Amino acid sequence: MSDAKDLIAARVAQEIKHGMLVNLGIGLPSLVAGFVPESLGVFFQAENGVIGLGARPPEGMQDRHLTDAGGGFVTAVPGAASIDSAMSFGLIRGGHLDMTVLGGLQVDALGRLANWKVPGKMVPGMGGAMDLVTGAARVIVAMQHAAKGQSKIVMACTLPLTSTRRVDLIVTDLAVIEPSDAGLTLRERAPGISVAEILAATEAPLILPEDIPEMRL
Amino acid sequence: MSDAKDLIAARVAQEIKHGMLVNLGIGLPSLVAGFVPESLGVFFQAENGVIGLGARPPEGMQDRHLTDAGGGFVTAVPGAASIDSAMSFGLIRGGHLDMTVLGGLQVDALGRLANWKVPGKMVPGMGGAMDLVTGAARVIVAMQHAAKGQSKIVMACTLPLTSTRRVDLIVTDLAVIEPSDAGLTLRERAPGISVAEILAATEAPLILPEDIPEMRL
Amino acid sequence: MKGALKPHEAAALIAPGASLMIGGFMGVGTPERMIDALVTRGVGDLTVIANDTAMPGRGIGKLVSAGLVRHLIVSHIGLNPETQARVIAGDITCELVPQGTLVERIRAGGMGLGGVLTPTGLGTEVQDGKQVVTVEGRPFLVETPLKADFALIAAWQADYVGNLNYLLTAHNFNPIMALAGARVIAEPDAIVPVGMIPPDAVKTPGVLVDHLLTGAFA
Amino acid sequence: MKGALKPHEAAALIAPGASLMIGGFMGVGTPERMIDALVTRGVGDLTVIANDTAMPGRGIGKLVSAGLVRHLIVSHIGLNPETQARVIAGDITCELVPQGTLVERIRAGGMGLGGVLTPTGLGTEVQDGKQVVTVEGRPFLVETPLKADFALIAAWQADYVGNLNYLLTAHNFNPIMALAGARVIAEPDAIVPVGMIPPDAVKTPGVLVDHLLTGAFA
Repeated sequence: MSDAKDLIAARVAQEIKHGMLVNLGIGLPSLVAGFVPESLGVFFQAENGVIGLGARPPEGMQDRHLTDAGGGFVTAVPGAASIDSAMSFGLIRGGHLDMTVLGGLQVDALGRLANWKVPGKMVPGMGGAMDLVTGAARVIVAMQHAAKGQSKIVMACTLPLTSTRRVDLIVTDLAVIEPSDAGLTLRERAPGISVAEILAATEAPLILPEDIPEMRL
Repeated sequence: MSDAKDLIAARVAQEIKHGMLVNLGIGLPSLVAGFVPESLGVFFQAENGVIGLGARPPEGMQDRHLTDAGGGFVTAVPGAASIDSAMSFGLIRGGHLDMTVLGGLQVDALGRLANWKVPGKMVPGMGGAMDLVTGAARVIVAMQHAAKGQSKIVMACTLPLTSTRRVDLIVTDLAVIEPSDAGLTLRERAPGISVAEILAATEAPLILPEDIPEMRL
Repeated sequence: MKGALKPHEAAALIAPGASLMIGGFMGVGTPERMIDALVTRGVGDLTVIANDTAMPGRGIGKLVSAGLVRHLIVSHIGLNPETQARVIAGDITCELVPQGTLVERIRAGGMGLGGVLTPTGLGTEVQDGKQVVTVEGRPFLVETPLKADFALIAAWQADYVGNLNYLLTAHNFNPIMALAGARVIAEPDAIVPVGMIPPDAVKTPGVLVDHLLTGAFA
Repeated sequence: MKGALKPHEAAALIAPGASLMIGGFMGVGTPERMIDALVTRGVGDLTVIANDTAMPGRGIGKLVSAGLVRHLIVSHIGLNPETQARVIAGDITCELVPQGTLVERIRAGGMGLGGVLTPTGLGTEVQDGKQVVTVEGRPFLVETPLKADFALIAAWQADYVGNLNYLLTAHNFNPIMALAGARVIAEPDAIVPVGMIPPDAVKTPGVLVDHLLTGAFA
């Protein structure tokens, strides 16, 4: 893996199964698509209105009517469908979206995500994040384990929650962590990273099973 | 006028203005379309899913995918649009429908319509009637003044209400009656019918203005 | 999308007692081959959610005539005297729902909403037993969401990934019900290769469709 | 439908202080000629209901930069630093609404529903001050309907009676907002004769549209 972001994206990609409908957030999560083999028959949804998001278009072939949720030019795959915003969020809220992958600012010991606001500093708005976290069948947070030396996996979110729904998996540059009723369980280590290093970088308590293998990438 | 139904339909047609979107109920109300000049640019909606309902198709040219709300074959006019049931009733409930014309079993002294159920005898269901009466900008009841010698314009409906919304106009084979806060006002007489005949045929009290002209047909 | 099935194979997926949403308006836009297969197999004790029961010999009317329906959630049964007779006799229980409320309840079920806030039915029999909520000073009925074990959809074209489109008044409840069935079985007139239905012509994205019936001429 | 207007004629219909729904997602599917005309005319003190404010120099971003916006109801302003700065400075008041809630509130306003019952936002800041209703044992936020004095819609084609269709991701909020404006002004790329948009390709029926802007090349 060339860098931490690619590592995270490649590991998240392993969660995607045949025929799923998947929404990838802007930024780091959008890298996941590059690690999903075409043979899986996965459809990517962009919440601005397309099912079957494709790669970037060739230079000179951009269509101003076909962009992703970040406003960047994209293509669509054969079998794609255009949808309006009501249908787009109906699919999301109604549980028809099999998986969403979002970035995070914090995840707490209960597995709850905060990713839309830093009071007094940054008010970007929640966009589609609250509906995605509330409605998607499976929610995966893809983020750096720490920012500016601070753990992003915290006892209790100090930032406003995106949803009270517990996310299903957290994938960072150090670890794969699975929230459940029991708490946060450390499932996998990044290559070359020890359990002790992960514990040292994590504010929230982690449950440690007997076997905590390295990610297989 | 050849008969009472045509008379009612012709009088109702006079209420339709240029460019309106109009829904006509099954039966008597559907006759109204025949009295609306094409030059008015009116669009008729059938709640099963078309805006721009046209005449019956020529023999042999029926399309099983194009019917009215009674299930009969129809055509569509140039500029027609297909809509699903959610859009159809969104237009109705949202006040985008300028006028609905429905049949009635009873209208009471408050101008409230009953037209969907005769308990113990007939349970056809309300279909779209409750949404139409609740949502249309203007509601016109087109019906015979009496049935089996009984006035259908009653003090209080003995049949279940379709809506508590006061209808805007009642057109019968005897009279045009306008409900308001003050009560039911007799606005017009059918050709050759006297005020006394109308009063005798009407259970609910009628307000009588000084001038009660004959319908101009 | 899990492949194209013959009608009898699709009918075999449906157990007696299942709840079915069935598209159509007086039989227009109703999956007739699917219904015929249910009648042949005799899948009974069904709850049917639909606009109406068409008429005897047509669409949902065939399920009624075959005695396969236990409960109806519909807006209108007035044009099927057999349904009326069975409801009056108590052989079928029937919840009558205003048509605009019915389609929104299905949409709410399919789109993860908690229900519908509608003025339709306020102050009528339809209000009986229901919660009323006041929003910005106006009262609204709270109508609950509807879902079903299966949605049986009629379409014009399907492509190989299950994208659907519809013709004229054969849309009606079909695109909405496609959202609200735990499993969605679509009966298209024809199945076309991927790319034949352009993205802007897709009315139901294939991701909602679990099974297609083989085309009418397959 | 009341005829085709030049952008400056359409802008003259809109008084300062008006509430506007404006279609588009990061400027894609936004009526740019209409916005340019509002900027030229300097129609200010506006309430804008939209998904986002695009970026400076594009779509709604131009209204923000020109200082014409007083209040925003949007889901996202993160990609327009100028909007962020004006909101933080208090020059613009801003209600942030989850995107799926925003589109349903507009739909509810346009379709005569009393609001939206959604699980989105429960237990978060978005819940503050809002009614919670329990339906079948589950809690839902009551989100109020939205309407506006004008809906400004971008479309691909319009025909002479105002029927509209849209391309790819330029649909977004446009077909929904077309339901919820007291007056609806559509800006198509092209205006085509009646019959060029077949009934099944119409996404917004012309009965909803009050005015068309002249085509982009008229």
